[in-house]
Amino acid sequence: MNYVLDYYNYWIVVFLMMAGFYVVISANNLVKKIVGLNIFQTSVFMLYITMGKVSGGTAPILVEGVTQYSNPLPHVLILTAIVVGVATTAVGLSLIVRIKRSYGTVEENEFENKDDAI
Amino acid sequence: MLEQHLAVLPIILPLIAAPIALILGRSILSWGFATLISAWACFASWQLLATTLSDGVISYAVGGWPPPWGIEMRVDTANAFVLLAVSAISTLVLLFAKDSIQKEIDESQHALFYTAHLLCLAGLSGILITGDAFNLFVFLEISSLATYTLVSLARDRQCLTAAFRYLVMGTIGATFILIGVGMLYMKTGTLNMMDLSERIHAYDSSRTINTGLAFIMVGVSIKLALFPLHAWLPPAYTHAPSAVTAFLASTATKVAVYVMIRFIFTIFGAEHVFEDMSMDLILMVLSVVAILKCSYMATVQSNVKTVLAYSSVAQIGYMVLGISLVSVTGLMASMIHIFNHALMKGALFMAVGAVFYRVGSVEVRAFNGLGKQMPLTMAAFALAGLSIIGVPLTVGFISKWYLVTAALEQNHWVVAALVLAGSLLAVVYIGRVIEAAYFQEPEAGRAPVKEVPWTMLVPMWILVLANFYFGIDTSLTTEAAKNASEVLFQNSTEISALIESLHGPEAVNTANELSGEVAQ
Amino acid sequence: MFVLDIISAIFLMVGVFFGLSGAIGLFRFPDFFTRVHAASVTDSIAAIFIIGGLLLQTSFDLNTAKLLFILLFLMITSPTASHALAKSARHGGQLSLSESKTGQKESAQ
Amino acid sequence: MAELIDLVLLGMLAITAIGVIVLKDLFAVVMLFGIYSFLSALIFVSLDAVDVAFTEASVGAGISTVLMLGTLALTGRKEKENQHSSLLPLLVVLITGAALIYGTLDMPPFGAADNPVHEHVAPRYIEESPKEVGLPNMVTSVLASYRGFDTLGETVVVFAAAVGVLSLLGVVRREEDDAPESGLKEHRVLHVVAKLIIPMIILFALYVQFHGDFGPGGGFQAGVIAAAAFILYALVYGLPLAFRVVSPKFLQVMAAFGVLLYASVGLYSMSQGGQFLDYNKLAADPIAGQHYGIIIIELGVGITVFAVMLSIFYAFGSQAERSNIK
Repeated sequence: MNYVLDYYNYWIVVFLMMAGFYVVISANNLVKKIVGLNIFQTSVFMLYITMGKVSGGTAPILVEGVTQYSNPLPHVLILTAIVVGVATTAVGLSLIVRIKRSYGTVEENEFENKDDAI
Repeated sequence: MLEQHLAVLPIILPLIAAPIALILGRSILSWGFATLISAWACFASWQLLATTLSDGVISYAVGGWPPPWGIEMRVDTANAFVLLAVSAISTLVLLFAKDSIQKEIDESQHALFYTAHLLCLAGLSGILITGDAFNLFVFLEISSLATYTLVSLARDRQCLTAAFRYLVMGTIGATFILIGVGMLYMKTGTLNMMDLSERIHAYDSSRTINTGLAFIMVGVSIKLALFPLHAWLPPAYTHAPSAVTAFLASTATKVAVYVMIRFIFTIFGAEHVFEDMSMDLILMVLSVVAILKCSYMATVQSNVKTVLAYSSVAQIGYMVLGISLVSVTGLMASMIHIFNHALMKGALFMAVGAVFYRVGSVEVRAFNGLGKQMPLTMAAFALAGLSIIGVPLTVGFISKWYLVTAALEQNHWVVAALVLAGSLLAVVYIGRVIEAAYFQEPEAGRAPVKEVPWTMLVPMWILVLANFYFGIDTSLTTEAAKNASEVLFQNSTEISALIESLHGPEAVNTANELSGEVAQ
Repeated sequence: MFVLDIISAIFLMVGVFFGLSGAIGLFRFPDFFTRVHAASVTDSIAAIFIIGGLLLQTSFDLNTAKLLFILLFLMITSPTASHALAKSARHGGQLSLSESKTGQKESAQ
Repeated sequence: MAELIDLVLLGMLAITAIGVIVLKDLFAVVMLFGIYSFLSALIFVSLDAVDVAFTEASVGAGISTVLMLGTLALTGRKEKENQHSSLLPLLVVLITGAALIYGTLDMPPFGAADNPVHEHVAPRYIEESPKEVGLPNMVTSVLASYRGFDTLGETVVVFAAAVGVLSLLGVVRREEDDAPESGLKEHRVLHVVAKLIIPMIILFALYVQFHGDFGPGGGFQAGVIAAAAFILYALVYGLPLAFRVVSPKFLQVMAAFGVLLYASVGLYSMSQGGQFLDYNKLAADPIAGQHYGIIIIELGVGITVFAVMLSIFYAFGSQAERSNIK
């Protein structure tokens, strides 16, 4: 039981990551692919934040009388990673808009048929 | 004053120059500015290589915070060597780009092209220099985002789907690396590479560390287009503007190979990766399959850029093969090939770009009769092609020589034979283009074309001549590569014990001899 | 303090009840406009009760002020959003249930 | 109690993720993604990562969702039936998931205070940063000072995204006369309310920008919030009017300026004999130097993020207008 309590958080996060990853590699619609990519990344962020948590700790902002803080380093890393994620999303979505304009579709198999596949 | 900051200069020069290039706005201004900055970065990396060769490792604490609390820039011969290749190619490609992009990118987007190029250069330099695993991820994303932009700048619509596929694969790869780094951090509490490598040894057998290693390896393999994760590369290289392909083909994947080397040898230690996890066998099989399969694919394509793109995947196979041999010679072959392949592919893609500039197509058919009409360009293509094949006096020969030597050292006869078979396939795919250019009549109905302007010929021929210079006078490349692989192996503790357990005592003697030579 | 806690708990419960009923309405009501109605009206009252309940938990410091600001902001934006939504739907040609029924009858005749 | 909240949130996340896999209506998928981001922000709060939660809420649930909706408006909301076999992806996912679960088996237990992450590098941040950097918010200290180079990289990533979006979509400037009649033009109520709350949003953005040293917040969140104020303006009053307030060209210069402002701090510290981004050298007193450095670089981040987010919105918005005309 203790074992489950120690790890349940990681396991659910792994499930979420894989749900996102599945959407990325199985979806045929490009917008859905990008949604999946975001879910995948957001879940990885949860993995990082989970490992920074200290039971009984508080947010890493100095307060009188508090001695136990959660680890600030994963938070910093994930702040950066979130920004990187939104940057990638923006570029991906604008590619989709352009693809729609030049091919008339955003379904992967449809525009593959329109060009000779390499 | 700048001497003490040498280690960050190659990153911050293009990083600061990129926004300025965007503000400058006018095509010619941002071109001149970007080229100057790139040349300066190249000069700085030359100084770095010279310093590391004479004085050893340079460590630079950004922000004045000592590692592992702050972010460390750490330059040794290995990354200085690759950095020199990257920044030199960047400068030459920028020279080449001025005229080349006139035909391939809309005038209004030229400033954006130079900005994205500088961002890409900054990202690649950052990946090479940084000594911090998370910082590496950040720079990886800078270079990737700039790369997606560069690929999508071309006019034909297929570049969009190619860029999108590249974006999805690249992001999956980067996220895998992020997961892997997270697992390492979870077990060790640090992100600094040197600190990681010290602390990982306490946890060698931990499942978390091994999973982290697996995720990092898969992520990096996507980035370096290792077979069978290479599907994004051929379309991206085919449809990107020529100047972009010339730059990416000779730098981006090489940097990813460097990342793989760094993670294996510096962070995890060769002993752990190869002995405990038997990753050498996986890598060796994949790289040999990559060499044969993709060289074969290259022979059946009708678009010359696709031919060269598949050839690039095959060449990456050679680099990974060198790593998988787990010896100083093998690693040295990889390092030399990273440098040499940049020279060959840069020249080849520039020649193809020149053909596109005049003819407007890069199908093999379009090359018919160009040998007479564009003699200098086609001569450059032919000579660089000889180098890809591995003819003596070219750099390609040097790379393959070391690779075959390394394979034979460990009695991998089959591997050595397959490497040579790959060269034969290279004869076929380069030969097809040469044959079209020199022995076919021009297609009826096509107006005769002139040679390209000198701004395109000069960088192309500098690379071609470099192919021969470094093929004849190998002192610089071999010295740097030897030094680099020695430095890398030093980090992998108890390497001789490892080699002994893998290949028997004879191999240890060879390795000792080699490191002895290096010491002299 | 004990009394305040109980009042606060009651407020929170009432707020949650309204929020939940709004959600049910969103699913059960027949046409677009009744759904927007269900969502917006209950949402506003739920926000008032929940933030009111939370206000009683604070010790009347900076957090109280922040909560009041949030309440003010919600009071302005939430009805406006519903209004904009309904108006855009009207603009885009959405008909209410009764209208579409009479429309059908007329076309049938 | 905390575990219970955590578990409920994680359960809701799992349901949302399954919804995203199953549903074919892309509009619903995108809304679910917004909910997913918001729920994960709540998880971050319950795991003490307030700064991260703030960012995730404003970026994931805010900007990303808005951009996805903008894309849907241009590409259509229905996903077509998929004939691909989904067996191979499932296999890949199962293998990856199994590898990850295998990796978790040796992980340090959740929340234990003696995990390696809490013992090695982080203690210095927690114990020394209030003295060395002088800020109560340790996340800001680490972000802006100890790992300031990462943050410079992050700012450049944002800038690179702007370069990418601009090169792909561009911003089409048109005269006001031939602008299409936006449905929102008729909304008297919206106009009044927008005028009322836009100043409030900008004020809040400034608060977040300059209060980041003491509480959650900082340049990134502030930039996104300020951009949201202008996005609201553009939505209610139309793009042409918004272009008159902040022109796209000016935004490009601002985006570049933010990065340069950040980098110039590094160059100045180099000229004072320190390393790149060494804020101790910015003033005679190291703590004061750290303060100056952090305020300036946070400002640089805020300016770049604001300019980039707004330019990206402009780019998507002008595409939507163009397709309306067609």
